[in-house]
Amino acid sequence: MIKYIGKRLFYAALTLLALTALTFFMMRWLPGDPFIGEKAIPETTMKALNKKYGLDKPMLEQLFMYIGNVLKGDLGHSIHYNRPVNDIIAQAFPYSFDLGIRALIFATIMGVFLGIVAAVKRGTHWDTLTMLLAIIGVSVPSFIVGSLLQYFLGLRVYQIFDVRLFPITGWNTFASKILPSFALSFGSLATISRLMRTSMLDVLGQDYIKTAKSKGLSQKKIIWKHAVRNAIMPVITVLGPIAAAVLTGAFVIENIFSIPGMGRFFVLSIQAQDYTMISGTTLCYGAFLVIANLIVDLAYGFIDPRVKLTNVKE
Amino acid sequence: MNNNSQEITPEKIDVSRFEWIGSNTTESETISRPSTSYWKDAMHRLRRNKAAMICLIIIGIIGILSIIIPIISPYTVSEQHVTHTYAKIGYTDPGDGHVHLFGTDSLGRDVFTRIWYGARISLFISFTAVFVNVIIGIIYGGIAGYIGGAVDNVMMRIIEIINGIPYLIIVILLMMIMPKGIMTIVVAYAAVAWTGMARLVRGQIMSLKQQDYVVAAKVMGAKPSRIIGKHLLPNTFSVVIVHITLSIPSAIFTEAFLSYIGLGVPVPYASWGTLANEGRQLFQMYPHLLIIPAICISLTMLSFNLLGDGLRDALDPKLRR
Amino acid sequence: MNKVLEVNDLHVSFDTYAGEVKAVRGVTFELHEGEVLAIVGESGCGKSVTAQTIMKLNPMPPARIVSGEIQLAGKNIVKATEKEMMNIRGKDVSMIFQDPMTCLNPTMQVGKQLTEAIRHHQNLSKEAAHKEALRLLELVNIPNVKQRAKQYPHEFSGGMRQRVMIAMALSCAPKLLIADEPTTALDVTIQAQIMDLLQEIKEKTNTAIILITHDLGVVASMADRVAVMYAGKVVETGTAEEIFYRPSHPYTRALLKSLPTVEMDRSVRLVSIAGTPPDLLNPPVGCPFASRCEHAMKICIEEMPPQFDPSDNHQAACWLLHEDCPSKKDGGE
Amino acid sequence: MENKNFDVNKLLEIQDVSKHFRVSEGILKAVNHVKLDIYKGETLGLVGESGCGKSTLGKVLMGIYMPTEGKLVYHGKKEMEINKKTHFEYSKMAQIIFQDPYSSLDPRMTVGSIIEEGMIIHKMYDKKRRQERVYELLELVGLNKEHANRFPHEFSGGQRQRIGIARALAIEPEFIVCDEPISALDVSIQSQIINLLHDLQKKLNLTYLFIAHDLNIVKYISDRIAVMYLGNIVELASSKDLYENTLHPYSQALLSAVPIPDPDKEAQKQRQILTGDVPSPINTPKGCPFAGRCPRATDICRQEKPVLEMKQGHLVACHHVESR
Amino acid sequence: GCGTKDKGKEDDTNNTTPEPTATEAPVEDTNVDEALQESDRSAYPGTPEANAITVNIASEPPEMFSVTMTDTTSFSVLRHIVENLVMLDKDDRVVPGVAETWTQSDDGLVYTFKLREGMKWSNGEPVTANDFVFAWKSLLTPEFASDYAYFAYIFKNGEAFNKGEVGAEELGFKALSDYELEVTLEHPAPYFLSTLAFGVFAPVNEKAYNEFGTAYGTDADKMVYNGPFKMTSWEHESKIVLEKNPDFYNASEIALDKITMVMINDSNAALNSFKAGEVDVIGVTGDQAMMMKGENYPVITYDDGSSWYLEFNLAEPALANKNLRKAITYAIDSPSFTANIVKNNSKPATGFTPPAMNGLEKKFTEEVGELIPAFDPEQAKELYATALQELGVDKVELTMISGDSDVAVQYAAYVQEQLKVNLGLEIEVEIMTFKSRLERMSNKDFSIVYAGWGPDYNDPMTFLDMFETGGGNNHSSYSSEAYDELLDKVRAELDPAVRMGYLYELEKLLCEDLPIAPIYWRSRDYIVSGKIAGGVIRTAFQDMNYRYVKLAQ
Ligand SMILES: Nc1ncnc2c1ncn2[C@@H]1O[C@H](COP(=O)(O)OP(=O)(O)OP(=O)(O)O)[C@@H](O)[C@H]1O
Ligand SMILES: Nc1ncnc2c1ncn2[C@@H]1O[C@H](COP(=O)(O)OP(=O)(O)OP(=O)(O)O)[C@@H](O)[C@H]1O
Ligand SMILES: [Mg+2]
Ligand SMILES: [Mg+2]
Repeated sequence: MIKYIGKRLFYAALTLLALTALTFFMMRWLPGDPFIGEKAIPETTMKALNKKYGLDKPMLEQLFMYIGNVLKGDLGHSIHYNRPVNDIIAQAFPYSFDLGIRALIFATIMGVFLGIVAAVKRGTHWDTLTMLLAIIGVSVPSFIVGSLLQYFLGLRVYQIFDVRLFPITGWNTFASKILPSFALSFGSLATISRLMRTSMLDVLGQDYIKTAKSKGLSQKKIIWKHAVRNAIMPVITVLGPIAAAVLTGAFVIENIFSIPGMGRFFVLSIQAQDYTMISGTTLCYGAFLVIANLIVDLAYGFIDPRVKLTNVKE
Repeated sequence: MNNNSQEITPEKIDVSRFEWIGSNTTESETISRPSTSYWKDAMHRLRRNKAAMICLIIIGIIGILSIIIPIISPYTVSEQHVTHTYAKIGYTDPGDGHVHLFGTDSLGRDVFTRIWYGARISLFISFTAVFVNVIIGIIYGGIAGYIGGAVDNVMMRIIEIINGIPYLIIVILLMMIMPKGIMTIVVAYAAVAWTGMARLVRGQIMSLKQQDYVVAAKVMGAKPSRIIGKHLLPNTFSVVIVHITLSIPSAIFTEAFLSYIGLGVPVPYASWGTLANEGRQLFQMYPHLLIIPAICISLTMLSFNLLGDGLRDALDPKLRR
Repeated sequence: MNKVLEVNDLHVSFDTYAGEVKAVRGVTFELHEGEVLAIVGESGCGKSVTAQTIMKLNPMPPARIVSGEIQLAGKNIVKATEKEMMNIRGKDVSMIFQDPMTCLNPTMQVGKQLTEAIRHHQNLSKEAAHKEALRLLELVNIPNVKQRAKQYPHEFSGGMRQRVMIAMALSCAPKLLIADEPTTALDVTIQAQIMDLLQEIKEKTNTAIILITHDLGVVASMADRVAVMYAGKVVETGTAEEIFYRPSHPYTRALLKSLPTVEMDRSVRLVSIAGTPPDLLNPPVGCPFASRCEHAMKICIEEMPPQFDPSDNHQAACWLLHEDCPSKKDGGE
Repeated sequence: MENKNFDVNKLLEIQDVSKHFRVSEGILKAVNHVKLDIYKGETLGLVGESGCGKSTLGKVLMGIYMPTEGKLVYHGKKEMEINKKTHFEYSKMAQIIFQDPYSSLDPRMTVGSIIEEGMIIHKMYDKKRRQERVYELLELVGLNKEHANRFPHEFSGGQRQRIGIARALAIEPEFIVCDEPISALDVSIQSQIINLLHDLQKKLNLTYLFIAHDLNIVKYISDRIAVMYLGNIVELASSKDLYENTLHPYSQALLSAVPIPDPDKEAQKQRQILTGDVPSPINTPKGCPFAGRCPRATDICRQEKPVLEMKQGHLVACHHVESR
Repeated sequence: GCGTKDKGKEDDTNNTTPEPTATEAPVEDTNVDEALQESDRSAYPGTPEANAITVNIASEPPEMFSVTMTDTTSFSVLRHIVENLVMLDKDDRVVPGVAETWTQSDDGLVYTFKLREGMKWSNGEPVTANDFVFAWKSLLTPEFASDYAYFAYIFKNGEAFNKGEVGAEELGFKALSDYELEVTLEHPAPYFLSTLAFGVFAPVNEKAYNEFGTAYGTDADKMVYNGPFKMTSWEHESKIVLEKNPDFYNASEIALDKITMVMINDSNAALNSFKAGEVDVIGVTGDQAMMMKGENYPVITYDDGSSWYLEFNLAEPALANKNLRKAITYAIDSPSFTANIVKNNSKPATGFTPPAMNGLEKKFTEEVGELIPAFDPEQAKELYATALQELGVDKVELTMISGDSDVAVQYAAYVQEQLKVNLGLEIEVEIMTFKSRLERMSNKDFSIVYAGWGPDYNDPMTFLDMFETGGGNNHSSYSSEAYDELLDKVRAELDPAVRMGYLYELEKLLCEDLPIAPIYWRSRDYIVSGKIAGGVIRTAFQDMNYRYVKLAQ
């Protein structure tokens, strides 16, 4: 177990290293540089700027310096925001994390629940309805979902019923967190519910369900005690990729709902070509994803006693 | 006919009916189903899947419309009628008599025309991106799966590392360093999306390698080229095809996302993603500008998804019999 | 002897895309306390469907009881609601499945799976149920029960899992135990262990057992009575002796001859049954075995034979047994 | 009683062959120092519990796995040691029939091309003749020409198994490994295949290694029977000998466990029930592999592994059989 | 000034500079306050909190340290919290700020400012002349790497100091006492005072700066304030809260207790927020403006002072041809563009310098007249034919680069189609990020760029000196001796009328040579909720100024 985690962490480190180098070089290949501005900048200023951010050194040296700093936990200083990237991430990440986790939890719980309902009530209206929702979920881009929610549940509800049910933007009260989390979770919810339905149907057809039934257990008990735990396994395997989707999908939602999360910083730093900021956020995303994947795999081992973590690979 | 009672029917039965005819094995061994090839058979079953067929037809219609749009539309994709911008659905201009089936956009361009040109772009992006990732995926996955062992181990680790990087970030970064354009979107998408295919093909090859019929071929002395070409690849195709139909929507989706963050297709063309995003800004005033591309995206995604599901059923040898 | 079960002209169909699969087409048999009824037949002839219908375990669509009745514990199960079934299952009748690898919940401790059943039917405390579970595990010869109960099914071997299944089936002392090919997936030596165990249990508890198998050897070792099924129908029933020594139906006969026995060697050519069983989507009008039957007559193809009684405790559905049949005498051999 | 019509010429010499697999828990000894000769024209039955290494041994004989230790020598038309280099030549002499008729035929090839494939690989005949051969083979296994253009999924299990046999026969091998060719078939079909295999052997003078766990059938079809336990051959004798004078306690248990389709005999039979389960082939104990379940086991059994040696007329590996 | 970051929404230009002269207000748009009084805005009553407003600033001010500040939004925020020597009123006229009075020498080179006594920083320190000296010196110190250091070149020896040629003691500003500041200019500049209102010249308290170091201005508690408001909270990329500064000398004039500045980037979301009463002031796009007007809701327009044009790279052989440039210029239907696409008060450009710039007495544009026809397809076609003939080709291939905001993409598409329809010239459009576009421009790696320019100060020079030979912002490589000579003359001339004459000449020359094809002069729209009775200032030189906002009762 510990050996396994160690191994995974090693690969995680490798992944992050690759990511660091990749973003580093990509940033350098980009046309433009972070200082270029509206007005031509005098040469002296330019030199001073480059010196200030260490951009006057040879590429490789910069890379090694950067990696060295990253290892020390220092992601550098944002050129655009004039603040340490660490500070920005420390401030923005909790928002993204909060949003992401809410969306993820919501998607998982609702998705699993809908999947179960659809599978158990197979062939009924419930099934049709759930699957319709699922299909809409996977086929409507989140920026559309977000905008529509904002308009209909945010604005129209306020205008028609004169209650401020859901604020349009912001991330402070509980109510304000509902729409963004929902919008962000929608696609994943759909994926999960479809997957859960399939897997649930599969499990319900398994012999051990028949065994449970033959013991005389009630439908409810069979579903909750026997089926769900087994059916949820395939869902868990996709939680890693879904976490990634939620993470990256957050760009859009954060922008539409004006949430000061990393997505907003990331997109803006791309526009501003803020090297350190882009590298820092990318690295942070990468780390998050890698950790999410690790957690998912550990959870998998936890839920399925057959999986010995040492053998997870192949 | 079947009287379950244990009593013997009292009526006498004509002796002639007890004439001996013996076993008729040819009858019981005749094969009831007509001779078809595997693919024909699969297609036959696909044809019986109504949902999948409807989807296929929808995709066909979208495809055809996107091809013949220059012939059927009086407007070009960029033609602007600034006097009637944001026309409603079915708008007919009293002045110049222009008819706009789906209305017009902010520059007075005909949405109907743009939608089908958009279909071209969205479909082109999807198909090429998927095609490229299929090629890379099959080759990479095939090599890893066939050779196995240490090679496979290393190749899978590489995939793992790539998967550890949020893929939209790679796409965005790639999009930033390359010139804007359709090909760039294709390359950016293909650059990361192949890992799924590679894993799938590898898994398939790995399990096919264990199949008795492959072992049988090996026992007969077949060379690797024959085994791969005749047994492994053809048997991977069905899975690959299904995967393709399912990854087309994801390519459309990615493209739409890129459009949202402003990394879309070149002017004056528009993909469905860009159209939807344009429409989103103004949907309170001109809902059709959002609804039409959104329906197109959803319908296509839905179609490909259901077609993929249908194909999965049709091509799955386990469901055959 | 008390009648435990009576199945009367049971018809079960599956609605599939291809059409209606008539899996069971008129099955009739009865079972008494302490009796072992073996159901034999080829794969796909409807053995499992029959068994599962007795417990109403078939998924109800696509499965459908077309007609017939099943009397179990004084009730006609065909009409029983799901709630009533919940009380019957496990208590009056329980079941052991073919594949011990797949019929235990892989994510639940073995002990838990056992206690669950016990607690469901007997109002026991957690500890008491657990104790009872351990006792049952011991009963089926599982060593180290305390530890084993905490393990998951994948940590058990196939034979042990099957024994766990048996323990589970026995947990509420059912009147009827249905064993659906309990040993097909197991090795012969393990099979012998399991058969032995079943025998022992039968003797101890006087439970009636339905033993489904296609292995005539297993039948011979355990069954009191045998029902031979073919293409959804019971073509012959009778006591084990009747069936093995005086088979009346050509299918039964061919089956017995197609198996080599220890004494045989290659100088004795096996009887082989040419052809394959019919497709249950379009079952033949007449005797389903007719097309493969050496003795087939015109009437066999045209009309389904009724049940005849070649002797007491013995019924067979074959026109050869009809008194008007000219070849009746030689047909028997 | 059929006279043993096989000659005493060795066809295949299995010289102390082992096959080990490296798995995550350690080394899995699937086949452990097997010494065995297979004679021309005989049927050698191979029985044993599931997982004891029967298939692995069969696969080693087919060259699908290269043995970890030991070597195989082929004495047929051409003497050779079987290794990677000679594998191709050898593949023309030896073929395999698989247990599962469903997974052993490529679902995307017609029956004709499945049967023809081996001939193409070995560049046998021209195209036209190959076609004829396909038809001949189909008829030989009781199918007809018309079936050549069909696909495997159109056939029933028994028919598929016959296609598998035709495929094996296509390259005119002398030696066929039958890896449980009947266990997946319906009872009423099994005898068709047994009879077919038997007829073919007579007609083509084939040599079979017949793997099965149904002892009745193995007894019926085999000239000699080898009993395997945990990767080791524990007893090897002519089928008559083995039944009449069973020496190894495992063989005894096995034989007694096989149910006989005859209620009276079953009632009389003394069944010897083994306690315990088959141990794992990974990290096996050093003594006799059967010691853990053997009613006769003593200390020596746990200490020392018995060798396969001639005792009371046939080969057996047991400390407790007195050699005569 | 600005290479015109075109982020489409609130901050279309990265308009850095307000720069006013003390002349009378040239507001030709409707008087905002009057319009607000008259209109019925009860449909959207705004935020509920008393004595407070919420405004959308769309994007995060990247930093609040005035010395290195470059971003429009930052300046807009700074305007509320730090008081300069002088400030601008609602008509962009210079009014006293920290300086109570000032005198000017006869040669126009030396200014002496008398500072208000008793003004305090929020850390308790008095506001003194040294705060200005410190800030301005920092602005010119290379280590600070201020983008806007060149603004301070107006001070004597500013440039020399910045380049390290002279010492600090030779700089043209010094504190005569705590409350007396003397400034010497490098050359006479009529617009100097209004420049001083610009954010980069804001004072910085040295003590506070030393306390926070490079982190100065990165958080609400990492800087000090002397303006009418103090920043009490700054949630990055989310919102900034300003609260009334009771110590401000003019506190009684300030009606608001609190201004919340939110950063809603998505225009659609912003409008929804406004309608839902979460925001009181938002900028709106042309289409949104149309919609609000459709609802009979008043939309306020202001001229943001920017000019939008195509810039040609004259180093390209085809574009070196003047007739081709002219043809392109004349072929774009600007009136239709502003009317149908931009949809607000934006005006079709008939020259380069926009109407926000003051001329001698009236607007510069009015004085100089229409120099380019807004749209002349006939002539354009003729010119194009001539151009092709002169070039000896039958078609030219050109690529236009443009920003990636929705609006920029839309406009680029318009231009593309205009050229296709009116000239038969098919050009390719390349969309790219702001920074990439600037990079391509400064590397002269383009043939046409769709760009805009905003004023740094209220004088045509802020536009016209762009095209000086070798000028840093002259991306077109335009080079004309006559033009350069005129520029020198303008710089040396003290007489306003003569000077303006030279400027007319410059504008005319530019419109004849056309290194750029002017398209339109931009106005922007915003809406305010019913809560606000007046006092919102948005002009070409003050993107947002809410300090004088009055609330309805
Ligand atoms: N869910 C189902 N849907 C459709 N047909 C079914 C279903 N379950 C069983 N059948 C059909 O019912 C028939 C009888 O099946 P059953 O499982 O009872 O056979 P069996 O005698 O138990 O065979 P085996 O020995 O292989 O277990 C078969 O033809 C099968 O195809
Ligand atoms: N490729 C392999 N890798 C690792 N272990 C293997 C491999 N093939 C077989 N084994 C192991 O070797 C042992 C012998 O397997 P084998 O298939 O030969 O058994 P068998 O006697 O044929 O059993 P069965 O009767 O179930 O077919 C088993 O424990 C099996 O798990
Ligand atoms: Mg069954
Ligand atoms: Mg095997």
